[in-house]
Amino acid sequence: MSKTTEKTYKRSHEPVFWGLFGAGGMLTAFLTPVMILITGLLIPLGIIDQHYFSYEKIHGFATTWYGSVIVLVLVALPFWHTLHRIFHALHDIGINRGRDWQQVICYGFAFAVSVFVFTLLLQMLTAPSLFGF
Amino acid sequence: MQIIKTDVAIVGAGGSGLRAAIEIAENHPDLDIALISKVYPMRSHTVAAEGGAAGVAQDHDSLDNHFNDTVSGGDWLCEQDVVQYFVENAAKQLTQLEHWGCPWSRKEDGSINVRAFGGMKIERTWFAADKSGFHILHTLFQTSLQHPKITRFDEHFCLDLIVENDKIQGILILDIAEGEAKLIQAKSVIMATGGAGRVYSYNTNGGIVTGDGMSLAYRHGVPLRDMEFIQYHPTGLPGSGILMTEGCRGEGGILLNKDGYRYLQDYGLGPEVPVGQTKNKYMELGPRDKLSQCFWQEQQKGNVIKGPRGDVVHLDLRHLGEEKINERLPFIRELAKAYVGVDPVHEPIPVRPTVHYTMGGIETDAKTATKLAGLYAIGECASVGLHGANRLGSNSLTELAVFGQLAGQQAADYARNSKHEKITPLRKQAETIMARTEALLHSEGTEKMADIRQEMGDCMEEGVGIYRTKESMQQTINKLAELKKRYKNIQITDKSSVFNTEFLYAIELGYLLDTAQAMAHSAILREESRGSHQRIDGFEKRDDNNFLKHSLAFYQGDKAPKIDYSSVTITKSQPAERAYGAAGEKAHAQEKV
Amino acid sequence: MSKRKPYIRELPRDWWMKQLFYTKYMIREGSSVLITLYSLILAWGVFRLSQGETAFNGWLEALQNPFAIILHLLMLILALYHTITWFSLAPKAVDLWIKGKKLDDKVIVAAHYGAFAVLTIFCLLIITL
Amino acid sequence: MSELTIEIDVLRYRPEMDNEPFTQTFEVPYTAEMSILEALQYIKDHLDSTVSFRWSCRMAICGSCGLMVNSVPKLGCKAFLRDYYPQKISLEPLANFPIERDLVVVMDDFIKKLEEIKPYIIPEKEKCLSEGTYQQTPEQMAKFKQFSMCINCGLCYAACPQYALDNKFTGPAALALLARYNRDSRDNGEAERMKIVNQEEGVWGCTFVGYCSVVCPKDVDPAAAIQLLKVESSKDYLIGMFKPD
Repeated sequence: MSKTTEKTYKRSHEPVFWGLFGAGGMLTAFLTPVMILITGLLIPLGIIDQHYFSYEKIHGFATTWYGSVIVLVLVALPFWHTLHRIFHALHDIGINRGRDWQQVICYGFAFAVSVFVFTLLLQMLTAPSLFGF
Repeated sequence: MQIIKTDVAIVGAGGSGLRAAIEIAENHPDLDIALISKVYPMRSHTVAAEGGAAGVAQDHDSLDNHFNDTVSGGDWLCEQDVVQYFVENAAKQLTQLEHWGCPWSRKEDGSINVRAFGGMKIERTWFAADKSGFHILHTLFQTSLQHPKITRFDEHFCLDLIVENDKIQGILILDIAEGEAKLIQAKSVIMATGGAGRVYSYNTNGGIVTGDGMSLAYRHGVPLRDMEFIQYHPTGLPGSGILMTEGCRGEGGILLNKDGYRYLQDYGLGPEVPVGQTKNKYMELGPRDKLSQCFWQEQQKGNVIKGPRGDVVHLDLRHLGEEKINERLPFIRELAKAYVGVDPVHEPIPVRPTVHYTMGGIETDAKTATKLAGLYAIGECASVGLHGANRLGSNSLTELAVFGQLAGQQAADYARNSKHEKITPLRKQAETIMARTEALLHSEGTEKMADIRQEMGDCMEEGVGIYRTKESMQQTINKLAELKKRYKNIQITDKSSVFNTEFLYAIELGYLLDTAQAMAHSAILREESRGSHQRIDGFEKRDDNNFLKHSLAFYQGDKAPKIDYSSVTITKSQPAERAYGAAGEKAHAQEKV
Repeated sequence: MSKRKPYIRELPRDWWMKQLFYTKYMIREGSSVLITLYSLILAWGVFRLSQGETAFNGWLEALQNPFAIILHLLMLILALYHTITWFSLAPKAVDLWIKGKKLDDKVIVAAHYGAFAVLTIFCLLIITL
Repeated sequence: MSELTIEIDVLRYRPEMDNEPFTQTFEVPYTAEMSILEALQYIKDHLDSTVSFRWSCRMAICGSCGLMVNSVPKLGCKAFLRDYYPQKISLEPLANFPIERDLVVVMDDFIKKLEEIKPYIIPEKEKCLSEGTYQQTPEQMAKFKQFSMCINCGLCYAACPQYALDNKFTGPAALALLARYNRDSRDNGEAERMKIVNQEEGVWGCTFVGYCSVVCPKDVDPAAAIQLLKVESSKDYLIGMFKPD
């Protein structure tokens, strides 16, 4: 057989983003509804008493090593899901200009928020007493 | 006019055309292949075959069994050397398809499974559920894609053959989308254009099955052989004619008349086999011609069911159960639900015989070569001599593979040993053909194409149907002559170039009329009953003294075709009584004594 | 000269409004906007948490604003919509075969809902411990 | 002949006469069992012989007669007037393809996509015919069978907004066919085909709208095929990171 025109194929880096998208989507599907329910409705409306969500309790939790990881995942991971969708939806609704920049902004945003939350948690974890004073 | 030089041109990209193309591409990489089809290859009518393909696969079966079933099934009108070659290569070619990816249904251990089919002594039908043709065609099409030497001309319509110096030199094709002609100069040409079932009103065939290749070869002096043998499939849906595969009966389905009685036992196919069991060559597993004739008999007796779309009997699958129907006959269930609103799991399917297959076709020798040097023919458009007077179910899919492969070889050899000749006379011919074609397009006739088509289909049903009389056939012949005359005054409204389907239908109608004429004229002169050709006007018996021979129809332009005869090659099976059921067993026992 | 002149139909920008299936798809994708907003609110909460008790309580108080309540209700609905669509599509990415048969889609979907219910109740319980 | 009739709008486009498509309305006799295809044949035979459309088998297996019925991709032979009567029916050529003429679309790109994904068995080593068939258990066959049922009708491409937005996308049917061969126990060509899958215009052009699987007349699930290939492509990506070739 002639081997004249073997095409060159260019691998996409999408698996990285798709993996994070999938993980975030899974988390969002399972936990975001109950999280919204708790933080956005039950506690503000007083159906669950606010002392269950007091500063001491949450701060105490967030300053354990496992608590900080959980908070990081719960808060940051959904961004990788939602920004991925937003990035693709922009294409769907016909905003095609500067797809590269769109990509940088979308995933950059998710990245920035992740770093932001990570830094806060690390700060709290390593210097818990600082805020006590 | 665009001129394309190739080595082998193949007209038709169904099962046999694709098989031939792959054969050449694999074994003769130096040859260029042009594969021409008026549709995309996967639309070819091979796609609609359901039941399966025959090839000896079990230890207790034998090539002799397959041979004998085929020859007796064909009422001894088969070329026996051809049948021998066929049965010897059947399993091999089906294995080849398997290697290429065909998803044949399997046994638990992963080996090929086979099912029972009508007229078969031992089960040997390889099947891919009930979409065998679909899987074969798609496997072949996809396999062909790895061969860069195969140049496809999809949606190119064959207008004519180019014959010069008594040999074929190419073909003239019409690019349907462009509306422009292309001259394909080829050293050899393979016709693989399929059957002509559309000459009848009720048929299982797709709209494209219009006998194009048959007519083209016929018009160039190549005889059409055994054209009187038209197979009615006993189980088509009323109205549409959509096929309910023989596999239904192979799996244990039964046929019932209006009283719920299994009438086949009254016609030499009994004794009755208990429901839920099958016995090869008994009852519902009798051959197609017999079963279709039984329907007609029952109709005469008033035992059929009157339905909104005509008389029917019932094909009952209910006892097979939902699981088996879903596994083995899912497509049948889908079709019955969609087209007659019947779920075979819960209700019997209304069926009637419908035209299914043209046993005859372009006469070829045992190696697929026609009388015209360089022209080969395979598949349903050809008469290689395999089917005789009645085709055994599931032999045709195997035929595509076996003879597709052979024709590929033969046409390649021929092409290697010949040269392209001067183009000038070919181009001149092409121009003449184009002028003629243009004239048809721009004719200002008044005859409605749909009327001619309808009247042709009806008169063929009427005169050259399941049972025939001289009188009815003569009427058909007269009608066809009239229609051919009217065809010359046909009305074509659409004069445009791009995808002008009205124009194509008009050309196809011309092909159909010629084919129909060959059928009717071959039929009226066969004064006997054999296989699918059954007469009820004093010629009810088979007459081996006078008619153990092939009919050959020669084209005579506007005049009636000339019918001639040729002998039948008999090697090891002398004509005997063709019997099924208990009678068949008895006859067979006597033979052995 | 070819007489062909293939006509290319432009996809209208609002293609997703013209067919219910596509609209639902867009709502699914659009749900991520509000979920992003919710995640930002949470991130803001972490920020306020890191700033001390007063800040954190301020954040909690802000959530009691009727506007915030309505917003969260809306977010909850869309989050649930995401959950439903996510679960209904989940089987397509699952390739589990048991005894030669593909695991039934319904089983996979049901398992997802089961886990969802368990997790939700678990979260509600754990928060009130 | 039935007294009842139904109105059918057909989108017409004759490239030699028209600059853009227009709608022509026909009144066709109505019976419950009549398919859209039969209605079109009635129109061609009796009302306007210049209407062009593709068809052949009439039994939903050849894949010729795909078209938009009230904006939904359907096979003309498997859609019935009874499901719309007495409302007017609108027929248009398959969406997302260029219109060649009337209800006929240009399929070139679709065919090219099928050709490009290497849809044939690439064996580990050539198997001799004398060795007989491969062993393949029903279980092994079940892994790919579903994806081998595609009739290439193109309905899924007409249903795919991602293909509409960017027709470089390989698309549902071709990717399902690719999955069919990758999942076949007789095949050893996965590595070659994964290169196609891994591209931006491979599986990553899909955002899982899922309509392709809804409109498929043969219950192939191209959306699932693509999802599974995304998983495979991600695995391939990970392996590629550690083992670049």
